[in-house]
Amino acid sequence: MIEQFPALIVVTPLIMSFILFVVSYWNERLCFPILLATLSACVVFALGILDMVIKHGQPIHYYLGGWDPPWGIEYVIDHLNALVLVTVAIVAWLVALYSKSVVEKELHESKLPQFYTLFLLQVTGLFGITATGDMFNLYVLLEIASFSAYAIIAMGERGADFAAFRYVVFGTIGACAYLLGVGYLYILTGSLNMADLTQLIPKLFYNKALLVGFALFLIGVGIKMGIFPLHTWLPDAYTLAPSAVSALLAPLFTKVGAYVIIRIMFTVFDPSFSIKLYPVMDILGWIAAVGIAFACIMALAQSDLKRMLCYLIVAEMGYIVIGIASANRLGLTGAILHIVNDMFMMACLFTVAGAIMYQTGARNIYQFRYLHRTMPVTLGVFVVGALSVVGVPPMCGFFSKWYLILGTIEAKKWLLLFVLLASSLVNAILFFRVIENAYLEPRGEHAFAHDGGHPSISLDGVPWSMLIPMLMIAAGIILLGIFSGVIIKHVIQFAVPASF
Amino acid sequence: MLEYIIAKYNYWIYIFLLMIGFYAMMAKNNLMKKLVGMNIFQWAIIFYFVSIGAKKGGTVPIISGVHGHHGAEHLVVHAVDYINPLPHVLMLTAIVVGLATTGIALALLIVIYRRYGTLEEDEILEELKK
Amino acid sequence: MVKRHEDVIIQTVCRCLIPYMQIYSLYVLVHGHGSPGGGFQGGCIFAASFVLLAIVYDLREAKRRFSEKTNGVFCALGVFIYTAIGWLCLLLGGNFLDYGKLSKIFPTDPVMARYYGMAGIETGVQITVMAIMVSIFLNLATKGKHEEVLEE
Amino acid sequence: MIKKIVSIVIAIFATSALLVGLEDLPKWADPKQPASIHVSPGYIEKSLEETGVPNIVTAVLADYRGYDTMFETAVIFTAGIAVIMLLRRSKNGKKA
Repeated sequence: MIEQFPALIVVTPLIMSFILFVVSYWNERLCFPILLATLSACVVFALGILDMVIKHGQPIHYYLGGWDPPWGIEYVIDHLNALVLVTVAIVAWLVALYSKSVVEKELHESKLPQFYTLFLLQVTGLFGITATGDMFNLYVLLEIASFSAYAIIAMGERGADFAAFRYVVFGTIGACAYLLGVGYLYILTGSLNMADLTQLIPKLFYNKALLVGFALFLIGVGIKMGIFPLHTWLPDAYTLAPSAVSALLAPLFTKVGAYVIIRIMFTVFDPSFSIKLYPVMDILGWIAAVGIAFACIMALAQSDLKRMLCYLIVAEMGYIVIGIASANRLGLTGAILHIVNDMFMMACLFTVAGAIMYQTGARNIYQFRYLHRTMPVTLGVFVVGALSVVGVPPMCGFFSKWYLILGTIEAKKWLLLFVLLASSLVNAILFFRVIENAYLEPRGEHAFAHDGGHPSISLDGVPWSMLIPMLMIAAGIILLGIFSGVIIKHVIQFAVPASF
Repeated sequence: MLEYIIAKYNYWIYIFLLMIGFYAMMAKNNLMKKLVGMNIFQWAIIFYFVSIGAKKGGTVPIISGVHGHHGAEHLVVHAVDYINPLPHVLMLTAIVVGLATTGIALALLIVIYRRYGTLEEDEILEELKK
Repeated sequence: MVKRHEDVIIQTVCRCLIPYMQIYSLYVLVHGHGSPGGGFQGGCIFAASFVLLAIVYDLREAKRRFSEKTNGVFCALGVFIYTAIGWLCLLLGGNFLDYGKLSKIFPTDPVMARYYGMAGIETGVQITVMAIMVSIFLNLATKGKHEEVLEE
Repeated sequence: MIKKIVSIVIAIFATSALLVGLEDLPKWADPKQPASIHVSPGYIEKSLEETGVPNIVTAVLADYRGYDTMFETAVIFTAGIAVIMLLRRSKNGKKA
């Protein structure tokens, strides 16, 4: 049975989404248990796959329909996929647990079954994108993930529908650019299989159409993951979406896009294509540097916590691109580790933002006064996430940033090094602003005047079903930091292409 | 130069269509027109893919005169006689994806119109600032 | 668009036309193996018959024959059939969607098992496409209000 | 107005970028282009004996690449659910 896991992890949420939708006509209360059970199964499958990959030490190939690769569709799971699969599965499970109370508050009761169905389809799409070894299959799964995202984003507050429409327009341009890139590769090689393309592409290195195809891939995936000049849809869509939705999409979708970029640049196209042949890495480095600077300035200008975090995503994507652009083993290790860490960090920050909105309705950071009295645990989780983003040692964010910095030093790209360090400082200012507002009492005011002398409530007024996943994510951040050496030794060092 | 255009006219047409759609998506103020542009954009790509499948001297990829594999043993099929079926398969999928995008976008437009009473982008932005 | 307009000629023509449309859609489905056609095309034609019913009579008439709940179940049922066939192949010891393994439970050889497996999934596609098309049409045409439109 | 000019500039830029690649693309309907000689002959020559379906497009759609088609159907399903979620209002007329 274990050799079927690569298919099962994608197909189980898919088939359960249909069952969930039909069951909801009879009993709506069964929806959430089905969702949670399915995602638990996915976590098991993902861990099984990771275990199998580590034991075998080489990629697992799974032929769908029993057809041999260039003709049929193939799933190829190597160390990189397996790591991303496990992280996506765990974060999705935690966010699902978290989402129950938030969604019940923010969405109309009659929309819940559809929401859970789309949640499962979204997760299906993310798993499929990660697992597949076929270019066109990736496109279809990207569209499944995007469609469910469009719909659930539009259910948010005022303005979310317009943001979702802009996301539809941008997302369609991105998906079409990707599809056109697939068309260019297909017309030049006649194949859609990634492993087959790896063999065929080096013969075409000086082909101009191949370069156009490569650029189209970068633009297409870049829009989906929100790299700097193509990010314009991102802040609005993720800010105005319901809290549970932004907690699901913001950590996962953009990072899976980053995974796709790494896959295309280093597996489908030979690494030497973008390092030696064309100055792709320099261009990407410049884009990332400008993007991080822009995103940091924009984040400083925001007083809305969620919108600030959205610009932070753009900056974090810039970090990953910096790791790719350093084009050496250390930098890429940092980039891959940052994909994993950032999923947890963003999940942490967005769940906290959702919890604060759930409890107090406040989204502006200047409304956070005295919050440490009423929601100490939530703010504690927030501090863990914030320290991790800034890069303070025991948290995981430090280690990926460390590798990114080492990578830029080895590549002698001093500008990127400067941007990394400067943006860490800006992050510190950003989060200090929030923490100051939440923790430190303004001079001349008496705190107890407002909450009427009530002692703080131990549960934060937030249901356990939200608090436990948040604590687990915070614990995950610290554990990932402690065990980052283990992850690098057993997984990531095999995920980096051998030619580095 | 003329040779260059005539022998590759399918690419010229697809690029032309693609840019019409792209311009409409970028520049038009009315969201419905953006949606129309989006459809043109998608169909340009579908056109491009279908044109890959063409093969001089080939016919539709349906093998005539047989049904089921019994009796297929003595039948020799030459690949040059039939056009390439794969782009057609891919485009069946892409058409469905395009249809789904249009459906969702239309639903969003109805929601937007219901809430703001207009489909002009600048008026919606004006409304949102209030 | 979905309100009632009494017109004997149109209603009679449609009453004659709709059964043939539905039979034709089934023809397109089953002949997908030997000629252009298949689940998507057939499903769209089948959905068109319901759309015609809703336009020519009214929404209530269409929903009397194809209620919202049935529609929702059909949406999921079709794609469930598709996925379930894949799971069946998996349980019979093959890879996912390896129709050849269906020959273990059906009295045919592996090649014809693939043939019938494809027929099965095309049927699933037809059901889903038909149900979803009807659902999208009804929701877009009435702005999601369904019967309430008739009362306005 | 500025938006239109910027759009035209971007469109012209994109057009020229796409035209750069035109040079190395194969001619239209060339029987020897890579797309026609690498994978597709396998489909054309073997699909009848391997699947028994004379319509090669159906054979590829439903069998060789049946997994794509499954997700394509799932895309339709997603769109249907999305439209229901966005538009359908509950009976008591409450905004949902």
